[in-house]
Amino acid sequence: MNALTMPVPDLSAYRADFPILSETVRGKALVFLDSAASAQKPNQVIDAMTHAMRHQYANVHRGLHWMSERTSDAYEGVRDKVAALLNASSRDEIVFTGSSTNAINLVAHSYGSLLRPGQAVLVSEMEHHANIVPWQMLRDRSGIALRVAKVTDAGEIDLDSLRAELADGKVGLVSVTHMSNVLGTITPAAEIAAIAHAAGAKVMFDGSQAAVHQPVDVQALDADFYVFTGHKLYGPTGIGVLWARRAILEAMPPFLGGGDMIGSVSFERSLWAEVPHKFEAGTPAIIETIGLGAAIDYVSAIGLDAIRAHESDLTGYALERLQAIEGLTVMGHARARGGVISFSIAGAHAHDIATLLDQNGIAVRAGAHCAEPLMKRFGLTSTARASFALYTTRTEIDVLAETLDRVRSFLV
Amino acid sequence: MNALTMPVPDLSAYRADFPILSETVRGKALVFLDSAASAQKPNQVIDAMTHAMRHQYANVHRGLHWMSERTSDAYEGVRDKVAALLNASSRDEIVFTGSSTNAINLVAHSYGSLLRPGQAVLVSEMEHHANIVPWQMLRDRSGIALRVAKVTDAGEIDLDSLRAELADGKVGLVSVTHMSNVLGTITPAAEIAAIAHAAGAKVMFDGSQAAVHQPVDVQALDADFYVFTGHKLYGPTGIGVLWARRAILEAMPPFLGGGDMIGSVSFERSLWAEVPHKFEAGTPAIIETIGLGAAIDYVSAIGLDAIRAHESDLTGYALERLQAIEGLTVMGHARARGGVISFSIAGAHAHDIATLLDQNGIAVRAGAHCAEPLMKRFGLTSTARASFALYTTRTEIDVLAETLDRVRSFLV
Amino acid sequence: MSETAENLYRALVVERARRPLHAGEVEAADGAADGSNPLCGDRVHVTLRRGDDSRLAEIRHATRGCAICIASADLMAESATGLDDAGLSALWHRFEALLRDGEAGLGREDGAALGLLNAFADLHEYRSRRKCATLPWSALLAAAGTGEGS
Amino acid sequence: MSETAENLYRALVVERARRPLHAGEVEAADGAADGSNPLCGDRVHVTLRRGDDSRLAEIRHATRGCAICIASADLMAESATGLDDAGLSALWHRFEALLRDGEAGLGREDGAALGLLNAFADLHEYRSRRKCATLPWSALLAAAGTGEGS
Ligand SMILES: Cc1ncc(COP(=O)(O)O)c(C=O)c1O
Ligand SMILES: Cc1ncc(COP(=O)(O)O)c(C=O)c1O
Repeated sequence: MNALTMPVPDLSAYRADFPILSETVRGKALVFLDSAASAQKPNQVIDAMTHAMRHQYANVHRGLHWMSERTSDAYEGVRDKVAALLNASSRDEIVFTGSSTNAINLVAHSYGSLLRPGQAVLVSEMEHHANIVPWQMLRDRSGIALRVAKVTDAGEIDLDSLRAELADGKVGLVSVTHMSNVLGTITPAAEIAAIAHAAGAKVMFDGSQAAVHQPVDVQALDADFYVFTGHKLYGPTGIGVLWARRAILEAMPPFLGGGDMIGSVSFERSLWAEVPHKFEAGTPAIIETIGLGAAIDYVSAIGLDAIRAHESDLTGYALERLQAIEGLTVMGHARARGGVISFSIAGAHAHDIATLLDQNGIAVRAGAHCAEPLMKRFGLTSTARASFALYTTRTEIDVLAETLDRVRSFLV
Repeated sequence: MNALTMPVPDLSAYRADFPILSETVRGKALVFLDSAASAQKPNQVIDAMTHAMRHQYANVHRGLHWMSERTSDAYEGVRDKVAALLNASSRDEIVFTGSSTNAINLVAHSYGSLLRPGQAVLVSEMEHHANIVPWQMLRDRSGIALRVAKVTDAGEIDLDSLRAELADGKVGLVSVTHMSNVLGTITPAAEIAAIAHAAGAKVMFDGSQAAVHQPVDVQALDADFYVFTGHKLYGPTGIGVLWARRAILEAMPPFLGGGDMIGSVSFERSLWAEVPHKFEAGTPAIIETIGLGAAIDYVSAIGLDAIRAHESDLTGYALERLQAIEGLTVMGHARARGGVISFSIAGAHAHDIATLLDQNGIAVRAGAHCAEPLMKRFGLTSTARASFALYTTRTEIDVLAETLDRVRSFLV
Repeated sequence: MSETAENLYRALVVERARRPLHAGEVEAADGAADGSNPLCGDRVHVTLRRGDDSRLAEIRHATRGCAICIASADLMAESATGLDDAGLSALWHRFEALLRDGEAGLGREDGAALGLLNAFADLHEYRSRRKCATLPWSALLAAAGTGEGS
Repeated sequence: MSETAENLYRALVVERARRPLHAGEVEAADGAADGSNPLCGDRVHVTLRRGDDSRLAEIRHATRGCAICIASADLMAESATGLDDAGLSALWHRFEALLRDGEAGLGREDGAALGLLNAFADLHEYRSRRKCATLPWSALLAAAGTGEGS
């Protein structure tokens, strides 16, 4: 655990904002430890979406009428909120997409089309499939190479391996996670950016997990691209974000074609709109963007520093409790880590663990976590994964540990 | 107007389901005549989304736990609803996308990659930019040709022109709208499909407008692809649908890469999931898909036949009332038309008309309606457009006509 | 329309839209430029002549557009005539502020300086129409070569 | 675990998962096939020998998987031994129905025919785990060459 200067804040009062947390599952109180897959939504987000649909809704941008103007204001206002969240230097650097996956695919298609055969994209062994498959598809389409930086036994990106892959200067883009969805590892993004830039490469961070658990400052990281996804940040599904430096966005060709992304259209030729609109084709996810804005307001009011301190405390406690269970092994032991813990129990299959926990109302994930290459790296086919959010409590971790202990003696 | 065998149904009771319709704008009761841009949402849709977020939510497909299984059931259940709505022969032919625009881009990238230089895609002059720009981008990327079927003065697709463009057998895909968002024209889709197939081309219909206003049966039309967008069908933003024949989907390569669309991943090679999942990368728009399901239930309960009869009656009445206004010209006079009317008033600019209507609480659209080539075909730069929905009333059309009359004498 | 239209479409605006006083083209112009809005197809062609003191001696506009656009072009031509480049720039900034914030955002001095242009005081409530009023200005600023305008 | 685990992980399932009775490989097999689930990495290898009457005389499985998967493979091997192809097919359809609808969906005759396989009666409530139980069956049906299975 990082030494944190902040005292551990008490976030328990915020639990009441999440109606789903009062549900029971199979007759037991829900203990939701699958927030890394998707977080639950506070009333503030639900209400913002509902308010839009009940009181102030129309399609955006092209309408001259009151409802359309007001909805456009609400929609565009979220661009400012996202810019502030990431400390982007301009709101025009924020592109709304459907998800992290869509954002990474946008970059792979658009920025990827600017890379030349002979150049390479470098990822790490700990990437989510969303940050692997788009690059494989680019490789197969356009003849660039896909390189992979190794992960150490501790579950950290091996920076020597990263440097070695960059040494010949052929890597055009380094695309790595800012926090592993399997190991919880928080990667040294600023250091990676410096290494990439020194080798002439641009750098993209997959912040799908990181942006949820800690403050992110794209300028301090000296990143070139940063993506995250709304539904993990307590927002709705169907909305994600790509941030990139303005000059890069301006140099990139558009990805999808349609309404809103054009200046003018004739059959011979169309002119593109300015960034960021050039990348937002068709009717955007208006209601979901408004929901994301409410989610950003919500976490900002609590403070991402406080959320990090809370989750860091929980993670330390959970590691302690889980590692006391006989036969239980935690996957990875990175120095910097967030609230995600993958584990195995000798003699028990992850699926059986998950189902038996579920029978006790405890939701964890089991499987390869959309990160097969990482699992293979650690010689595993599946693990169980518990992940924490701002609403997770020590009591829930106690319930997890006690139940796991019973599960173990039942199965093994 | 088509002679309709159905008596005009009274849908006025359904207005109460749409809370936004009780809003006032600039001190006047809202008269919302911009539903072709995006429809308002009934309580049933709002409640379905809210219910999911409050009571039953987790990420789908990969979770073994109760919340995830139940959410997957709800999500996948909507695939059945969409299949029934379109009379698809299998639920596996339904692909969820972010919007019509995303669906058309998916086809342009994926099916487009199967077309060979020398082949062509044929659209019509009355397409929305969403059904033009993706094909231009494909043309510029891959060397296929883009051809355009003419539109008659009445505002119908010129079938002789369509046949002529198909004559050399080089057209691989005909992609045309099933209902114009500017003229209201309903195109003879079954006839167009027969013509396209006779020339060896596949056929795609942009049902963004049509699916909202009438029953659609993709098998009866003998279509190969059909797309629509949730937010125009009284559903949320951020969700659209691509239907295509299973054999075609199976032959198509995936478009976006990431989680959920793969069978297995290694750095060397990934295996794709079965259709339709092959085309659904990343966390889908879960909450929005559930909302779309509620919207489909809603319109199905009213009946799309009844909605068509209601809107047909309204459109006839509106044409009568508007054409009685001095100097007013309606754009196009197709025999088969739905509830969309574009018009100009001699001596008054469409933007001034829209703003003056807005001052009276009436929302209409003004501009080129994302269909610049069509506007150019008719020698116009912009029109005002009033569009109707199941909740539109004759009284609202009276208010429109009376206010337009005053606007005209004020401006001209 | 009366009460409600009053605020945005003031009599002066409607009047100038119907019968602009400064339409046309300056012969042997010292500067000319076009402005166009591809979204609505509106176009403004501005020509100008400078006096011996290099002040704007005559400004004409040929405008195809909405009432706001034509009236803005016409009142712009009238208000900017006689100004030097610094004066033009100052007037533009005041006008921009008026469109952004309405009268509330301006000092008394600004209000006085805007003169006839105050006819657009309510446009700030109609954000999507602002461009209609600024289009002629971007053409004028280009024609005058000040390097400003949107 | 007691009460709550009872339903899904019955004693018989846990017992067989811990100590399968039909694990291993048939020597000089008449049929063999693999089943694998790439999502969780589970694998089953089934081998079988037929008697002179062509009935299934011996079935063995080598399974790497969860408790449900191992126990399903083991109870499958036990239940299918002695059946001809028609009997195997009938048993598979009954088992499939049990996993889909639970006991409520079955007639009394089906229940009797399923025998030990009734241990999986509660799996229908855990849709995402059904594949764990059917994986060995798809391997057996392939090994028997019936052209069925998922
Ligand atoms: C005919 C037509 N096609 C396509 C679209 C694009 O729909 P979306 O913006 O939801 O992608 C629209 C609506 O904007 C439309 O009217
Ligand atoms: C690290 C990481 N990257 C990318 C993703 C993909 O996010 P989404 O499914 O919202 O596109 C996820 C989550 O699934 C993730 O954890």
